Amino acid sequence: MQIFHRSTNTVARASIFGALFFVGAALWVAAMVNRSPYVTKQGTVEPQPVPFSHQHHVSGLGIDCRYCHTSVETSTFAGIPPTSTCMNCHAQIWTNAELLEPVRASFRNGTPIRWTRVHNLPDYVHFNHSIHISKGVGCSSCHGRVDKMQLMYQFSPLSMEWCLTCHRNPEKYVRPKSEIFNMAWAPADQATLGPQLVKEYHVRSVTNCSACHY
Amino acid sequence: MRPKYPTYGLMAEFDDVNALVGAANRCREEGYTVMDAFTPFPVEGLSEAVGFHHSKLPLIVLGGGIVGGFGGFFMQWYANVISYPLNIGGKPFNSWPAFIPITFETTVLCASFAAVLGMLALNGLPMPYHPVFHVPRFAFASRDQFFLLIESRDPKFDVDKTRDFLQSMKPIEVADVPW
Amino acid sequence: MSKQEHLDLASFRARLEHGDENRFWRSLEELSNDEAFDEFVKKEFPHESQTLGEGVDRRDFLKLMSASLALGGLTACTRPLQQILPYVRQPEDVIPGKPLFFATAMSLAGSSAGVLVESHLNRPTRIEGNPDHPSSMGATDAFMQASILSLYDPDRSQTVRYIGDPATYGDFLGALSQVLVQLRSKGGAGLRILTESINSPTLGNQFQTLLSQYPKAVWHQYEAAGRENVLEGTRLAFGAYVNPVYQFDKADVVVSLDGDFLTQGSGHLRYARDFMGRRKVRLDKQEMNRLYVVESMLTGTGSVADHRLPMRSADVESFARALAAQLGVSGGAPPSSSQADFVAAVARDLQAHRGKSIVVAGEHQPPVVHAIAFAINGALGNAGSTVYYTDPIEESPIPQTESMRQLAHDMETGAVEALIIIGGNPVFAAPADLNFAHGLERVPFRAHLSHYYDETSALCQWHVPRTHYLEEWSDARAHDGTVSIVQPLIAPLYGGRSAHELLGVMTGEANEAYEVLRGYWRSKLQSLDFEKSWRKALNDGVVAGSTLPVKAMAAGGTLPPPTQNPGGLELVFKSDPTIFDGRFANNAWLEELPHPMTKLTWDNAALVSPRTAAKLEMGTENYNGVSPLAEISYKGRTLQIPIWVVPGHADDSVTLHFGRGRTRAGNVGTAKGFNVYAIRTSDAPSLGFGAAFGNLKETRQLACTQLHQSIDVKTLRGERDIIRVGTIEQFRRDPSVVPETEENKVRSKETFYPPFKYEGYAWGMSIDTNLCTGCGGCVIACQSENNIPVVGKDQVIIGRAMHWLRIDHYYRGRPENPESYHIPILCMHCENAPCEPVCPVEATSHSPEGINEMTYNRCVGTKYCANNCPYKVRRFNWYSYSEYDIPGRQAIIKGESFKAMRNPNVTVRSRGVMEKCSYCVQRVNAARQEAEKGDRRIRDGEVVTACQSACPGEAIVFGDINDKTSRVAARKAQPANYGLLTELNTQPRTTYLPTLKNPNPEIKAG
Amino acid sequence: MDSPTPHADVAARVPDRFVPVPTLQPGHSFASITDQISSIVLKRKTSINWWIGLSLAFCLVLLMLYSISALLILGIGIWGINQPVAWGLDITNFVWWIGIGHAGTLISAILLLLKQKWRTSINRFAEAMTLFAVACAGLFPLLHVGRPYFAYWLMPYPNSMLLWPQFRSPLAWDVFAVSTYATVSFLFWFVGLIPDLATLRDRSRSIIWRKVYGTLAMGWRGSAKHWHRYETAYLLLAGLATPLVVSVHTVVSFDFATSVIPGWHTTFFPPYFVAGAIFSGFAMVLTLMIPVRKVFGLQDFVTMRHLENMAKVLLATGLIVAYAYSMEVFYAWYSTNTYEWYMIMNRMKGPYHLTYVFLIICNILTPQLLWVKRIRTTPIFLWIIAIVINIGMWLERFVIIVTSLHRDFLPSSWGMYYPTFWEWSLFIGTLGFFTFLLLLFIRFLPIISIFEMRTLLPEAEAHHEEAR
Repeated sequence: MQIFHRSTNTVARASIFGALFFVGAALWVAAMVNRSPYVTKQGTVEPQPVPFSHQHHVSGLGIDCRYCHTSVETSTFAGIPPTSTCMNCHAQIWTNAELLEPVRASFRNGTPIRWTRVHNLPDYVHFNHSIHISKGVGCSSCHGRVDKMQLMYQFSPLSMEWCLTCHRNPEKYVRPKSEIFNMAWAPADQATLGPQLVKEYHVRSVTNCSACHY
Repeated sequence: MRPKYPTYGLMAEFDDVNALVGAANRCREEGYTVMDAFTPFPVEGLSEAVGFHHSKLPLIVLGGGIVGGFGGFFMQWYANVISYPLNIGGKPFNSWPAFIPITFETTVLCASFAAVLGMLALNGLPMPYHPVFHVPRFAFASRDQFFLLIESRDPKFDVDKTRDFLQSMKPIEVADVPW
Repeated sequence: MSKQEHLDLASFRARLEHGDENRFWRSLEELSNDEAFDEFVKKEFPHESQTLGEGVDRRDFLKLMSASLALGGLTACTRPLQQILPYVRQPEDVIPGKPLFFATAMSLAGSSAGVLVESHLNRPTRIEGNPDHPSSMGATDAFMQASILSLYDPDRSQTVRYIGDPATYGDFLGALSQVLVQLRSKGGAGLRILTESINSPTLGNQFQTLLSQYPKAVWHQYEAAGRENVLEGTRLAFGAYVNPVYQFDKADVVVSLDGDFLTQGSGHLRYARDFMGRRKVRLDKQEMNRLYVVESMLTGTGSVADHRLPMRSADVESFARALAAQLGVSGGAPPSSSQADFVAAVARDLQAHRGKSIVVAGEHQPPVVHAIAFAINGALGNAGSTVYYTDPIEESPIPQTESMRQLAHDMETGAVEALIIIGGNPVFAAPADLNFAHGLERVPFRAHLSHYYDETSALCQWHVPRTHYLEEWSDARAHDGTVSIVQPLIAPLYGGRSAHELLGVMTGEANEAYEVLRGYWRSKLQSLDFEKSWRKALNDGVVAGSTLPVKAMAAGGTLPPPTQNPGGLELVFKSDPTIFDGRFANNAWLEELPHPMTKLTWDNAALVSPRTAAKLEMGTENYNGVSPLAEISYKGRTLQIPIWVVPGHADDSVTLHFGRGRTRAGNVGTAKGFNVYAIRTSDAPSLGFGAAFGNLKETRQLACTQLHQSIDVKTLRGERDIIRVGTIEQFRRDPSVVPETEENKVRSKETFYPPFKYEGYAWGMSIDTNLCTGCGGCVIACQSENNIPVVGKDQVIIGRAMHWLRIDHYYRGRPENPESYHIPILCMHCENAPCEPVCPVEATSHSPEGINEMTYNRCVGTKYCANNCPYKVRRFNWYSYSEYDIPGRQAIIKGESFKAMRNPNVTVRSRGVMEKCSYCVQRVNAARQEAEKGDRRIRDGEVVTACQSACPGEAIVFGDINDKTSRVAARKAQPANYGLLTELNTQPRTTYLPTLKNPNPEIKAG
Repeated sequence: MDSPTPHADVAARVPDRFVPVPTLQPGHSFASITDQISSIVLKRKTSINWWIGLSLAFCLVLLMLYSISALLILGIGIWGINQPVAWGLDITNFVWWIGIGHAGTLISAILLLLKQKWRTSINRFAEAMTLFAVACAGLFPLLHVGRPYFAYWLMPYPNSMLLWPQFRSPLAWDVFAVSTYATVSFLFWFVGLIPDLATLRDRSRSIIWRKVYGTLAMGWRGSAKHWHRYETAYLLLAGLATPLVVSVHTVVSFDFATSVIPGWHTTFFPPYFVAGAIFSGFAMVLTLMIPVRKVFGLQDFVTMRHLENMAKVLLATGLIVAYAYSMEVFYAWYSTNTYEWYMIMNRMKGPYHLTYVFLIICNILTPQLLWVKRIRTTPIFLWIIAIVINIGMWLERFVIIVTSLHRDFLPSSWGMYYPTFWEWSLFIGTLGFFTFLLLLFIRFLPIISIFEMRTLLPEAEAHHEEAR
């Protein structure tokens, strides 16, 4: 005699394909989440003690990156300006702006301003700003149009995948050293310029592990 | 679908495998084409008797094997030569001898899946509901009884004639298989 | 990792920086009490509590499981919100991300060696040798390397104490001044000061001032492992204290009388450099010096000797006298028949090299032996050529044991009213028969200035934490008298005080060490521009022209009659090769550094020859490090200590290393090993007779990193070809010394695949085992450079030591007097690395420059690579050794402060990942980046590995083997160059040069 | 293939001992076979012994879970492995379990292709055993890694690191080999089950079980066409599984054979390991089958003929293994290689020499008893010998892994390895896990393939000419 109802035939087949679909979907979602800003912290604006606007200081006042990030050309680390740098100007202007009180306070009692890290690589990744600069990698290539950022946020995913896009094909991204700090720089013809610069600057495509992990 | 006949077919029950095979053959000689037999174990030549000859399963398995084999090797070759070539112990990127074991495994895996899924698909399984289950004694088809079914779809099918014909082969009983 | 670290430390630095110096110091006192400081560091270095895969250890497992499964491949999925703290005012010289190097000097037992300290944002992380310093020549020893660990040691005393309770420095000064006032009225009678040997001119000067203020005060000095014998020897020989300086680079023949001049004592780094300079045998330099060693316990020096004669330390005197007699030195005596031939041969050899030979005696040999050595050097005309004398480098040398005896006596009789102990740990280290502790407690006012709240501090009312040498201003004389200015790399982490400050207070002069120091040198440096020469001194690490002038010494006085030698079983007391006299007992690196010969860690033992062990019925083949416990009864005292058999040790002689068995060393060193001081007496500080051994029928599990030291594991197929040795004669005949077997030649070529091409750089290393004494400096250098954790005794016992670089020690031949060889083993960076193809996740791979790179963050920990490494150089993090804290066990090096010590350019490994020597890839990368910025190639010698920089013998050379002009390429071009296990076709990048001996043809081997 | 029942005249002519014992005792009908076998699952009240066994097994499962959580929380350091012995009991157990996992598919596939009808009454059980053994085996490679939570990196999948597994590594091969083997064995086992599930569906009294078995049977109704395809598929699967069985332990042996360590680096490991696997696999089948047969009164279906045949297989593979051992020694001697020879000497005289001695006793000497027919045909003897062989095969893996590692090239890095409580507890735990699964299987699924047993009956033969 019948144990199952007619419909079960359909159900059975449906459930098989359903299961297959579900597994596939799950994997796909995992992969997507993995690359999503939620995980990479891409584009998220962290709370800062002082709402410092790169837009204002860079495009507005035309201050060069290196005025604050002094060691970017010489060191692994671009450098976060000491309070004194801020005070160079703000001793004169906006001397009693409410927003700048933390800065003045820091200067007064010598306690550093506690900024929140925006670009944060894992401890096992060793990144050197200076070498990238000297090989013709522009600031905006990784940090985006900082000059258009009201508040600083992480422009790139900073995932290994992302690093490799450039490390595998530097010619697609290098720019003349003169344009490194030019936020607005856009290649006229990267296809011809790129390979040429790669040759000129002896840019190598470094993809072995110990290039970054050691 | 609601077919033109009230029943799904007629089913005759035998208690001996030879009776069944004989019956099946006679049906075929009689000109019935759409029929099936049910046995508690595979019976040699029965499928031919009910007019079923070759299965395309072997081809499916072959296909699965080929896909698995080439897929497996391609995956390894792509990963080591194209996607991320690394100097591993001074071995060339395309160390094909080292890729053989996995290639073999993927071949077998895909072929096996093809075999099983193909078999189920061709058999239209899973199919928990089927009209033949309406027949109360059909439960013995998985124990020790042998059944011969002539479906109403058969052009030669006619409830009464067919029943008489089946009866003529002295089955234990001939049952109506309702939808 | 690096940049974050700089940032966070920037703030630390910033805290120290702001305001004038007083505020600077005050703010430090705020930091310096322990919890506060730890808290501070925790706050300030948030990311530092983040090691690789740290999320794993932190969060509970299931959460992580699900997380890591969900976020496939996302290794950094648990990044906390981090803070970033810039300077308030950035000092000009500091570039965040770039280390600075400062020159200073480390003193030990009355001598010093110059160092360069690597500083990341004013946070010292590493010690390198100072190439401009005569005692260092750029080399460092284990003690110097490990001193960085002591700097950050949270067990160091962090507060002034009065009878154990925390007090303030102010309280102490108050109490002190009261005492001083009334002592002053008595001209200082009853005031005693006990220090270690002082080699700081400024401090000496301060003492003179003090003694002038308190004429009746007495300044005692005591070093448990000092140079007293040497100095007394000079007084015996010349009637005055002088400081012998040797020039081994000029010596063709060297005779060491139970001396270990290559690995310990004043100037040993320089001596090793000079001595080994004469043993670099190359095609274009086919001669080497010759070294004779007579000694009881096998030492680093003994292991490189061309002729080594094991004999009881007590017999060395008669040997020396015999030698003297042969060389016509008065006071000689005929040799014992057994040694006659040997002595004669040695004497002839010395005669043949008059003025080009050296006879040197061991620091623990009695003065008379030193005197004989001086006399012989005089007779051979070596004085002035290979040996010269200067005024002592110690400020005021005295017979220390005698002075100690007197102090102990006066304390008992109550003649001592106030005892100020500056440094040292007399309660632990003073001769047992003086009952120092008992006497001490009868002193009304007693204060102790020391790094740790140790055995002595506990018995003093007052304890003042002392500054580490990296925290203080001072100066120090080197083995040849050269002075270095000791400058602070960091403000006192735990609010210590320097000896200068204390004396400054007592003399009522300036109490800022800085002022005192500059004051002294302003008077000394008769240069027009003091500031200029001062800055130069700070920069160079040596004070120009401070080297002591050579004194012409005529060997005067006649030698005393031979000391009667009772014979029978002797006890030899020596400082511990890894923790010295006990002062480094709490230094985990040194505790775990294997003893150069026995490879014992964390423990000491009574070292005896196989025959003696049998005689004492304590035979053992050291199987698995389980050794029988003996009870030594000696002069009415007893010591329980395990017996360890050392092939090549003299019979009827027992070597005891003192310094272990501390009761108040700290979390690391307390109750580790056995306290030999307990039976060391003032009448026989280094040699003693009349000990009785009792077998307690117990065993002790010792932690030995190399249980199989015999190379003679012969099978019917012969011996293993893992260390190659030969003689200079062989070399001259065939420069390949040990020719490759045809089989190996073929096997090492066979390959299924076409070999990989290495254009550009090809990094490689060459190790000349002929220049290695096994001292272990490279091991600690590696540990310090690469953030290698310490695992602890229990882990060493089950074979989990983490050292990336180990020094294998092998014996060959008769156990009575075997040949002894050292061979440093690190990752060979095989071009056909067996470890790489077996890794299922590409965690270990090859760089285009031939470095076998280990990618920690990709490693899942199958350990297959370790299994398949024929050299067994891979190390696995069985636990999270750097920081773990799980039920039942804790990391040895624990505490937030250590995180500030770590090399920011090397990832801290977490649980479950493999690690190994990386050829200091962080240094290679840094150099390459600098070079590419300048658009040039890396120059030879620009990349120096940590081990290479430390090695005094220059045994290790690293560089680009594609550059045919590089030093490493030159070495690999030597026919004798060989690789380990090349028959496996591993194509190692690390290769070796054989150990060569230069035997005296007159002496038949054995 | 011999006829199941000897004709009387035959019996008259030849002495009894030459009369083959039938693979199915006479006097059975389709119905009796069906009912007796399915009754184990359907009718019989769950026996108290089963409950006791299950709860004992479950205790061990708990022990296993305890050991695993300790491992994950405290770290792999709680094991005794070290440098140089970085693999110890973990991989020993892995190889042992995998080896055991070979009997099932071998019996089902190869004996099927060889048309050995006697396989029918034991294949189902052996296959189930295989599955459970592989399940246990799979645990060890997963847990022995330092960071198990990243073990999925061994799987190829597109990730944000753009990295792949390192396919040259025998461990990567293992992942594929073992997972493939597990999958195919499961498919094989399940396909074999389908008709019997249908039987259970039709026999079962309770509606729930009907639905359960019904679902699993997927509506199987024994249609002639289905049978046709079914047999094709089953045969093809057998064809695929046969090389697979051989490949799995070959790949496992590559873990060692492709390395450079003396005692591992040996070209003849693959056949040696496969033989060893079959050896241990059959031993385990006997170890389990003999009691089960007794408890459930299956002597009619699992006859002495089965036991004896398996005993013969044991004897044969045992001899192959013995040959392998001797070759190991011969190679070492003939190679004139210092390290190889020392490795052998160390096995025989070194600190672990006892394991080697017992290995020889268990795997070479003991099986020789099987030359004696009386022993071959006495279940209790057979059972004991089988157990001894199981122990022996475990020792073999221990000897290969540990004694090779603990003293290889450089004497400086020689060491010892002593397993800790945690390693033992994990091993014992998996034994419990295995038993646990097996008991569930015995209770809820037919341990003998019913439909294949039916085909053993003479009346299962269709005689077409009569029908005509």
